[in-house]
Formats: sequence, C-alpha cells, structure tokens
Amino acid sequence: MATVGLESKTFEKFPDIVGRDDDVNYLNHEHSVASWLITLDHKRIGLLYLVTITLMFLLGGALAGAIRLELLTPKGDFLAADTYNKAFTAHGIIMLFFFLIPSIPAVLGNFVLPLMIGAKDVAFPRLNLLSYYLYFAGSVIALTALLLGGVDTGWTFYTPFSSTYSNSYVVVMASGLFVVGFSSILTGLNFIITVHRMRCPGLTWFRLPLFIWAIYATSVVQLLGTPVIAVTLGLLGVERVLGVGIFDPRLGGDPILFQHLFWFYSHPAVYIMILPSLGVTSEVIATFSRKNVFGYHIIAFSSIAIAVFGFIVWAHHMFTTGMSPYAAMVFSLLTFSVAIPSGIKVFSWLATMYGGSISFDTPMIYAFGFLGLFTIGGLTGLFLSTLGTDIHLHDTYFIVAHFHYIMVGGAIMGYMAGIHFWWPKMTGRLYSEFWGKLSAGITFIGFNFTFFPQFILGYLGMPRRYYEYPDEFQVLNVFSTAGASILAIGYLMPLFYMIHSFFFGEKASSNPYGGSTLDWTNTTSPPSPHNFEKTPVVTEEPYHFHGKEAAVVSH
Amino acid sequence: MSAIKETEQDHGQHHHHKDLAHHFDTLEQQHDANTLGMWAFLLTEVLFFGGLFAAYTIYRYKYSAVFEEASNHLDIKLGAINTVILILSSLTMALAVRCSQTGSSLWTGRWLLITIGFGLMFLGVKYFEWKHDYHIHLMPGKDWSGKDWWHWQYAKQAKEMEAHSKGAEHSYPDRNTVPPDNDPKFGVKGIQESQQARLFFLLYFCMTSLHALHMLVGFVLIGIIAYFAYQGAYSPEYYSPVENIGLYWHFVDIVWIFLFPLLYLLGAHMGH
Amino acid sequence: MFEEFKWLPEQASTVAPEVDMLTLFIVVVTVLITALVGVLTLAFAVAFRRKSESYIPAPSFGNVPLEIGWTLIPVLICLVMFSWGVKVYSNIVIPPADAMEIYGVGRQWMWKIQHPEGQREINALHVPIGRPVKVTLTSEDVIHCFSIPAFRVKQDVVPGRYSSLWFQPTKPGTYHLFCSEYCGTEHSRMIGKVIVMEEADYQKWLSEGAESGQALQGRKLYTKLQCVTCHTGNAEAKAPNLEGIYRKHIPISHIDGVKIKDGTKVFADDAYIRESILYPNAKVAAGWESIMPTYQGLVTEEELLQVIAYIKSLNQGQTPPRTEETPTPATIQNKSANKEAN
Amino acid sequence: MATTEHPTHQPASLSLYFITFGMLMLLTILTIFAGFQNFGMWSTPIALGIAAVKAALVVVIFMHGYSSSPLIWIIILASMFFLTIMLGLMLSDYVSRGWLL
Ligand code: HEA
Ligand code: HEA
Ligand code: HEC
Ligand code: CUA
Ligand SMILES: [Cu+2]
Repeated sequence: MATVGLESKTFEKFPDIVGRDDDVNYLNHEHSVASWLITLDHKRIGLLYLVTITLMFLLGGALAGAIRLELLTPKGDFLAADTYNKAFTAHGIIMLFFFLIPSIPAVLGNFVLPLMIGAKDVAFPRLNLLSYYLYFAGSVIALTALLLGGVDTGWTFYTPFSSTYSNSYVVVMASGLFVVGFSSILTGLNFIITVHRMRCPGLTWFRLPLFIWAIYATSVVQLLGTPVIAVTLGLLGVERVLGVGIFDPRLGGDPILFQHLFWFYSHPAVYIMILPSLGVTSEVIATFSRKNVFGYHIIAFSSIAIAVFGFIVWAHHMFTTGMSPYAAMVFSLLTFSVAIPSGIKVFSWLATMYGGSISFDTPMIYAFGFLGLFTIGGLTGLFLSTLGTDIHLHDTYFIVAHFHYIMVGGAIMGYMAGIHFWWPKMTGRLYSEFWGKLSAGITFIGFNFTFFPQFILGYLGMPRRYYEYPDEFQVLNVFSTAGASILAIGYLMPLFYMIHSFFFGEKASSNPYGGSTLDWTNTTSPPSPHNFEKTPVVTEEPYHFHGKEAAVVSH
Repeated sequence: MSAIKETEQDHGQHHHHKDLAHHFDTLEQQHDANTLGMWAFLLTEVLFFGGLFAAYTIYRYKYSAVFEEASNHLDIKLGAINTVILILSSLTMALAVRCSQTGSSLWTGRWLLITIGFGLMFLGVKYFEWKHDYHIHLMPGKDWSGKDWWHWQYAKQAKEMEAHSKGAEHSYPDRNTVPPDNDPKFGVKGIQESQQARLFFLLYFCMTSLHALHMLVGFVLIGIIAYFAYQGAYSPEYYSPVENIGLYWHFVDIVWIFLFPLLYLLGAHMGH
Repeated sequence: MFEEFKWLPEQASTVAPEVDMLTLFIVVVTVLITALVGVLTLAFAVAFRRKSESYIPAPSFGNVPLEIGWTLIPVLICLVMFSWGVKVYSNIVIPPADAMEIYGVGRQWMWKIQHPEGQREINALHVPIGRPVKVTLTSEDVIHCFSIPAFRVKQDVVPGRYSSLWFQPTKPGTYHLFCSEYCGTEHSRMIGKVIVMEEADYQKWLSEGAESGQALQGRKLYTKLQCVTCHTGNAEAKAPNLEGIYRKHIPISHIDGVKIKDGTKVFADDAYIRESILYPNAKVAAGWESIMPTYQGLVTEEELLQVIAYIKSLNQGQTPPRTEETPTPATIQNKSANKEAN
Repeated sequence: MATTEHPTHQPASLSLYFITFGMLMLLTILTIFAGFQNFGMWSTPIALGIAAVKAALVVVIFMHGYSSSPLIWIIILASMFFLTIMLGLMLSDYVSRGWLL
C-alpha cells in the first residue's frame, strides 16, 4: 500500500536512476562466501557489521530480559547474586562496546559515507576489513570470557574490586575490549581520511550532508579517546596478572586514578554513541520535511563542539568519590557546556520542520521518537551535572533511566530511523510501512513504560546494581518489567519484516523518499559495485529540494 | 548537492599508474591520504602513551620524593647511550626517506637496514639494562618485593642515625637478612616508600616496554619496506610507505626523548 | 505491595528540603522544555503535514534573534542550575564545626559503626535528632558508598583514605542505609538502618549499649604499640608531645623527605594523625628527626580509629607513664572538653 | 577533489639533517647536564622544555613538518592540546584536594 506513495516521492529534479533488470549491483555481482568474508567493498563490510551487531544486540537484550525478570520481585528468586552481577556487566559491556559504539558508524557510516561524498570507497579499504575482523575477534574474546564464567565488575571495572577482589575473567574481557577498541580507532581513522581526501569535485566542507559532519566528529572522538581506555585496561591487566599495585591502595596505588583514566574515555564515548544518531536525525528530518536544515552551519559546528567539549567533563561521574570539591565545581560547570550545542540542534530541527511538507514514513516516526526521548534523556543529564542533586542521584536508578533514555530512546531510535531510511538503498527493497510504523509506536510506548518509572525509583533512592531491593520499590519495578516486555516486541518485529522484505519486498526505486544527497540522487538501489557510474560533481548545498524553476506550488 | 552533471574525466579514460589503487583518482590524492592517515594514527598513539604519562604525572606529583630517589637506581649512562643510538637511528631513517624521494632505491634499503641495526642495538642495551634491573629486583617478577629498596634506604638511614644517636639501642639487621614484609623497624623509610618506589619501577617498566614493543613492530614494518625498496618498488612518484614508516619511527624516537629525562634524570641532581 | 508505595522519599535531614527545592526547580524547567519540544513537534507535524506530493516548501534561512535566543536562554538556565547546585553542594559537603563524630568502616559486605562513646554497631546507625553528625569513613577492601537517601547524602568509601559526610536529622524514624557503589556479590545486601532518635532516647541507648569507650581502647593500644616509649610527653622525649595537638596547626619541616619552607604548618585533623601513624615521614614535625616507624600493616583500620580517638581526647599532662600496663578507667572517664579548649 | 594542501616533494638538503642531528646531540648533553644541577622546582620544567625543543626539531625537520600542510599541523597541535587537557584537568583534582576543610 504505502509503496505506491513512495515511488511518487521522487521529484523531477532527482530523476529515478533506472537500472536494467540484469544490472549488476554490489549484492549480486559476486556470490561466493569468500566474496563476502574478504570483501573490500565498504557496502558489504557495512552489511557484515549489520549482521554481527544485530546478534550482539539480541544477546544484550536477552540479558536485559534476565535482569528485568529478576527485578520483578524484591527477593533474589530468579538469578543468584553472582549471576545477576555477571548479567548486568555483560549486558552493559555488550550493549556499549559491541553494539552501540559500532552501530551507526560501522553499519550506516560504512555503507553511506562514501556514497554521500561521491567516493568509490573509503580511503583504506583493507584497513576497513581489518577493523571488521578486529571487531569480530574482540567479540569472540568477550564471548569466551562470558562462556568461561563471565565477569562481575560492572562495565566500569572500578578498582580495586576489578584488580584484586574479583574472581572472574576480568583479564579476558579486558583483552576483548582492547581489541575491539582498535577496531573502533581504525574505523574512525579511515572515515576521517576519507572525508578529507575522497570528496568528489565540488563537494566543499559546507556542502557535506550533516550526517557526514556527525560521523566526522564521532571519528575524532574515537581517535582521541579510545587509546586511553586501551592503556587503562592494559594497566588493569598488568596489575591483575603480575599482582602489582597500580590502582590498589594496599600497594600504594590510587583507585581514583583509575576512574579518571576510565572516564577520560568513557565519557567522550557516550558522544561516540549519540553523535551519529544526531546526524541521522538531521538527514531524516530534512528529507521528510523536504526542507533544507535550519542553521546548517551551526548544526555542523555543534557536532564538533560536542565532540571537543565531551573531553573536558569526565569527572562528573566522580562527584561522590571524595575528589576535590573545587575540581568537582569546575567539572560541573564544564558539563553544562555540552548541553548548549545539543539544545541548538534540537531547536534547529524544530525550525526545520516549521513550514515544511512533512510526511510520516517509518524513519520519520522514529525520528519523532528520537526527538522526544533524547530531549528527556539529555535534560535529565542536567540533574546529574548539577552538584547539589547529583549527590543524591548518583548510582541510583535515576542514572539508569538517564542513560537508557539517551542510549535506547535516543541513540537506538536514531539507529532504527537510519536503518529504515537507508534500507531501500542497501537492499533495493521496500519494507512494509505498516509494520514499520507499528513497531516504531510499540517501541516508543514500551520504552517509556520501562524506563520512566526508573526516574522515580532513583529519586526514591533505589541503588543500581541491586538484585534484591526493599519492598516499597516493587510497584515501579513491576511497571518497568512489564514495559520491557512490550519493548522487546517492538525490537523483535523489525527483525521479521526487514528480513521478509529483503527477500520478498517490493523493488525500490533509486530514490524512494526523495532524498537530496548523492547516495540517493546518483546511485541505483542497490548501488553498483563501484558506487557511481561516473564521478559526480556537486554544484550546490545539500537539501536543495527546489529545481531551477523553484517549483513552489501553493496548495 | 544535486544538479547532477557528471565529470567526463572519470577513471576509465585515465591512464592507470601501477601503484594507484582503484578507488583513488590520482597518485597525489593517494599520497596525501596515506600521509594524513599516518599522522592521524600518530595522534592516537600520542594519547595511547598519554594514558601512561597521566599515571606517571599523578604518582610523580603524589610521591615526588621517592620517585626522585628511585630514579637514581636506573643507569643514566645506559639511558644516555640509548638516547644517542635512537637519535642516530632517526637520522638514518630520515636519510632513507630522502633517498626514496630522490629515487635511489638501493640506498633507501640500506639506510632502512641500518636503522633496524641501531634499533637492535637500542634493544640490546635495553635488554641488559632490564636484566640487571631484574636481578636487583626492580622489575616486577619473582621476588619483586622492593626489599632491596629497603636495604638501600636502610643502609643510608643507618649511617645517618649513627651520626645522631651515638650508639643508642638501635639494632639493625645486616643487609643480607630479608626483613619480613611489615617489620616496623624498617619503617622509617618504610613500607609505603618501597611501595611508591615499586610504582616508579612499574611505570618505568610499562613505559619502556610499550616503547620497545613499538620498536619491535617497527622492525617488522621497516624490514618489509626495505625488501620492497631493494625490489625497486619506490620512486620519487610513489614512496609514501617509506615516508610513513619514517614518521612512525620518528614518533618512537620522540617518545624516548621524553622518557629519558622523566625516568632517568629526575633524581640525578641528588647524586647516588 | 501497593501499601508501601511512595512517590517521594522521606525528607529527614536539614539538607533534604534544599535538595528537593533544587530538584523541583530543575524538574519544572525541564518539564517545560520537554513540553515545548513535544508540543512543537506534534504541532508542526500536524500543521505542516504533506498535503501535496508536488509541493516543495520554500527553504528556510537563518533567523538570528531566534538562534541567539535558543543559545542564550539555555546558557542562563544552566548558570542558575550550576550556581544553585554549588550552593546546595557546599551545604552537603562542609560539616559544621560542632558536629558530633562517628566512625564507619565498610567492608565486603557490612558496615561497622563506632560511636565516640564506644558503642559499636553493625549495619545500623543510631543518631540523635537535631544534632549535626559527621561520619568519618574508610574501607577495608574495595570502594563502597555510604548512602542515606532520606538525608540526600552519599559518600564513597575508599580504601586507604578517609572520607566523611555529615547530616543533621530532623525527623525521628528508621531510614535506609545503602551501599551504593558496586562492591561485589552481596553489594545489594550491604544495607543497614539509620535510626533517628530523640535526644533522651539516644542517651538512653548509649548508656545501655555502653561498651568500653573507643578512646579507652585507643589508650590501651597507645601503650601496647609502644607509642608511649617515644611520645612520653616529658622533656626527654624523643618525639613530640601529642597532648592537645588535635585541631592545632603544627609546624612541619619536611614533606616526603623534602625540606620545605620554614614556618609551614599543617592542620592536625584525623587524616593527619592517620598519616603520621601510617606514613610517619610524609610530613615531619619541625625540630624532630623522622625516626618514627610506620605502623602500616600492624594496626587494623578499627584500631587506627581507636588510637586517633585517644589522641584526640588526650589533654595536657595526661600521657600515661611508660610502665602502665592497664590504664585506670578513671583517667579516661573524666574526658574534659578539650575540643572546646582549642 | 582538488587538494589545496600540497606537501612539497622537494627533498631537504643533506646538511640540514646532519645539523639537526648535531643539535639533538647537543641538547641531549644539555639535558643530562641540567639533570645533575639542582634547580629545585624548576628541574622538571627545564627537562621537559629541552625535551620539547628536541621533539620539535624531530617533528619539523625529520618528519618534514616544515613543508607539511596546515591540516597536519592541526593534528600535531590537537594531540598536544588533548594531552594537556588530560594531564591538566586530572592534576587539578589532586592539587586542589587539600584546599577545603
Ligand atoms: C549516549 C550516551 C549519553 C549521552 C549522550 C549523555 C549525555 C549527557 N549526560 Fe550522561 N550518562 C551516560 C550516557 C550518556 N549521557 C551513561 C551511560 C551514564 C552512566 C555511566 C555509569 O555510571 O554506568 C551517564 C551518566 C551521567 C552522569 C553521571 C551521573 C552519576 O553517576 O552520578 C552525568 C553527570 O553530569 C551525566 C550528564 C550528562 C549530560 C549533561 C549530558 C548532555 O550531553 C545532554 C545534552 C542534551 C540536552 C541537555 C537535551 C537537549 C537540549 C535542549 C532541549 C535545550 C535546552 C537545554 C538547556 C536548558 C540546557 N551523565
Ligand atoms: C546501548 C546500550 C543499552 C541498551 C540498548 C540497553 C537496553 C536495555 N537495558 Fe540496559 N544497561 C546498559 C546499556 C543498555 N541497556 C548499561 C551500560 C547498563 C549498566 C551496566 C552496569 O551497571 O554495569 C545497563 C543496565 C541496565 C539495568 C540496571 C541493572 C542494575 O543496575 O542492576 C537495567 C534494569 O532494568 C537495564 C534494562 C534494560 C532494558 C530493559 C533494555 C531494553 O531496551 C532491551 C530491549 C531489547 C530486548 C528485550 C531484546 C529483545 C530480544 C530478545 C528477548 C531475543 C532473545 C534472544 C535471542 C533469540 C538470542 N539495563
Ligand atoms: C621510635 C619513636 C616513636 C614511636 C614508637 C612512635 N612515634 Fe610518633 N613520632 C615520633 C617522632 C620522632 C615524631 C616527629 C617526627 C615526625 O613527624 O615524623 C613523631 C610524630 C608523631 C605524630 C605527629 C605529631 C606532630 O606533632 O606532628 C603523631 C600523631 C604520632 N607520632 C603518633 C604516634 C603513635 C599513635 C604512635 C604509636 C602507635 C607513635 N607515634 C609511635 C617518634 C615515634
Ligand atoms: Cu559495598 Cu556496595
Ligand atoms: Cu558522562
């Protein structure tokens, strides 16, 4: 049904690039298994990532299910204490390092970044494949750690618990993260060079789509932050293996130093997770409003600003450690600096919609969800950067709610928007709009059901990482668990209708949504193995939906 | 973004240089991308070592006195010799790059091998240094207890004490008995100092071995590139692999330039 | 399960209302902003929904006043939150000078509490209403976190150092004491109760639970650990007189073995005394040789607290004779108010 | 795209490399000499200062910084900037701990 509408969204300005039926594209030009596993084609590598991170998401989600089931009742009756601890540790690690950090950059970034800038590939295709296999190897090591018996330190690995007291497979897990960290660095490096050196003629910096700016900013963070977590985990490993005291106070070490080093990466890392989503949102809102993005330059710079400011706020995770109160004040003030560019983005998107011609396709529905949930998640961050309130809220369920709002409500909504948006380009097929919208709606409702109660739980004082809790917290936990079941349905549905559409979906035109960037206007769906028949030349800013005649038809 | 004219000068019509990868348009573009890629990688490396430097900075700030004393147990002579060797290797590396720019493949290869030679000398010196450090129990490993540190401090202390309290009933065990880990008699420059000293040596070990690891990786890469250089793979038009390995090697040199004063020299003024 | 349900946590300390007011302020601001974003999204989505496939809206160009507005207004809001936050935070972290002091030690997975009068309790903390209480904390193993939601206070408990938090209860009752820093398997069972009592009840509780006083224990250790052999308190002493040093400014000559400027002083608080016992030559008292041995590994954290309590109670002329085996309780019981004297 | 920042591919003169090497040697001697003097609190800044000059020589001459594009200089400065942020802000916590109470 909806597909009819989709075809007609192509403007005359962006004529459909019709390929013959026997056209080769990147999906069908080679068939052997090897042609997938050792491909240097950025599009195929993107799909390899897509499959792997989806599996990781399911694993992380299944663990979340176990967590929520345990928390249904105040007593620990479903999981043993240790198992619970290992479950949330594995959940956090898998969701962050193996799903969310690679999600948009490695899947969508790999797939569309060269298309968007008119390049034949990324700058270093072999490095790109190496990144994928490092990611894969890291995942295997991490899963090995889980199979051996798991890790019970929490994803934050705080010393001296992780270095001296924990009897779990910390070193194995840390090596997994070490390896996957290098995958992340290499991907970021590749993208930075690609953006600098591979743009097609005419594509100046301020003609880049905003998604590119966002990925660029993300890559900068990956390059600067990730090595620090790598050494930190390395030191942790050395401490555990050699039994020395880098972070253990009994041996002269300083456990707070570990936290400084850890958060020097892990705070910026949260912007690795959100910036790409912000980029997708800019694309989606512009395309489905058929309008240029309001304040293009400022949005572009705000991505860079977020990336840079992200490096000066890390100690806001440490306000209660007994760090210097003066340093705490400085870090509190600095933390607010990130909120300003984020706000500018939100308001500029609203202004983009104003006066637009808005259609409600699935990606746009997800983008709406993103707008609301990211705003709530971000604004609750302000409770935490304010010193007076963070003391009470630190390490309670308020924190859990805050970051799930941003990461699940924000980042994953953005990721889903992006996957739906570029699905026709990736597969050449259209998924069912009906199921798409339905799952977006279910996700939104389920999500709020799951995580809103946790804000209240947090303010009431329920600490996080508790597998048993006082009775009075049960009501809200029941809500939360119920919500999680709805949420699970919302996340599982796309799995079915997307896979279905891959085989049976209607053929997509080259530009089903009327997008204005090179990936839509100059390539077929799916693109040919070398992306473009001829190197495109760009002559105007992105998001110009007008033809030369400026066909402003009033209605 | 759209107005979709397409260039005529796409790669089909263009003579393909043998060294040009398919996804680049010109050698120039490829060279730029490679150099930039290397620099970006070095940026990562700076932060990679940066983590260790941060740990060093904090502990140095907290335990400055002990760190200065502890550094006196490293061998300044060997450190200095190694500094010279490494700078020499940097020079030969620079010459290798220059030869590849001027097109003399043979000398590119030779200078690269000489660079490896200096690198091996550096590691050789380092090996003996570490071995010695290990023997006197400065390095983590068996018997790494900082007890020798106690003895040194202790001997020094005993001398000072004798000068002051004329033969009072201080009975110090001789240097060969190993004191139990928490004997308070050894406490004056006590346990916590030996721990702090251990931290110093640990950081020394971590920093120098990470540095050495980078050299080992460098050997392999330089070796490969030297092989290709002998094969005549590089020309004034295409030499970015040589240039990049050069950048890497100079970076490793720079790290050492900082490690040397920070690890070996910080207590030199206190004398041995 | 619905009976116990509450929307807001108990407000049981002097800072709790302040924190709640600040929270309320941020809630109002953020709800308004969220509503603004939500309403505008929906309104625009409806008002500007696609009516014709061929319609292409006119591009928007910047709107400078609007953009300045949505930059500056959030900046202002943030500054208000920040400064208000700092104000409340100062009240949370700076204890009043007259706070009564309690010690707490965290370990996997229990809280050990000691009152100055010597009462010890595990996973429970009895405090009188209306008096500021300062809890000085340390850990025997990993990092824990001492958290009392009803008081809106929370402090990580880090091994190897002292941290402290304070509160002044305003409402009798029993409240949760949580460990809110993850510390291993039984982290969620490292919970206890804070029992706030009327002053009279508290005094009664104290006298019932009376064990030997903490300072008394400390005094025994003072002789047992041979402190007294050097710190004899008389003229021939090899070490400074410790009588009445608590909360004095002490001139020191060396830090970590390095000679420092003459006239530098340190403030002799708990941390300093602790440091002097564990790391004697971290700061050396001016005019003395650094011959004091370290006691690290010889005293437990609990014993350390007792020795410190004793030194704090030690007044002019009270150092026991070197030979004294067991101190007479009387000398301890007449604790005069040496703190006020300073 | 057209690259605006060309590195000059002109090889540098040989003598430049040898002079640089000589200067690096001199600075090495200087840093050892300085190490044995007691400058009090200035020792570390002096040692780091000399090391920085040496590093700058390597970057500018051996690594061809003199003919590198502005972009590469941005990378170099960025690495120093973020390193400073990491060390500086971390240290700020430790230095100011004793200030209150
Ligand atoms: C993608 C992930 C992500 C993102 C983007 C963010 C974004 C932010 N985070 Fe969050 N955070 C986490 C993930 C994330 N966080 C995680 C995982 C943790 C817990 C880690 C752990 O301990 O396990 C955490 C914890 C955390 C803490 C520590 C709490 C504690 O443990 O005590 C703090 C404290 O300051 C904080 C603050 C912020 C702020 C201010 C932002 C800002 O960037 C938000 C900016 C956005 C907005 C503000 C909304 C849009 C703006 C407007 C609509 C304009 C109007 C605005 C104003 C009035 C200013 N976060
Ligand atoms: C990207 C990051 C991400 C994502 C997507 C999620 C998703 C979810 N998280 Fe997670 N969470 C974290 C990151 C994330 N989380 C982090 C970092 C922590 C902190 C860890 C720590 O403290 O160390 C945490 C902690 C955390 C806690 C706190 C545990 C504690 O402190 O004790 C809870 C509790 O409710 C929770 C719940 C959920 C739920 C219900 C979801 C839901 O959104 C999940 C929905 C998805 C599904 C339900 C998947 C559906 C699929 C299946 C069910 C298929 C079954 C499987 C197969 C067929 C193989 N999470
Ligand atoms: C071998 C002798 C000796 C013993 C035993 C000894 N001390 Fe000391 N102590 C000293 C000397 C000398 C100093 C002054 C130099 C310094 O500050 O290190 C000192 C300093 C101190 C200080 C700091 C006082 C100030 O004025 O700054 C405290 C507190 C202290 N000791 C407590 C103790 C305690 C408690 C014990 C027993 C557990 C103890 N000492 C055992 C010799 C000793
Ligand atoms: Cu102790 Cu958690
Ligand atoms: Cu953060």
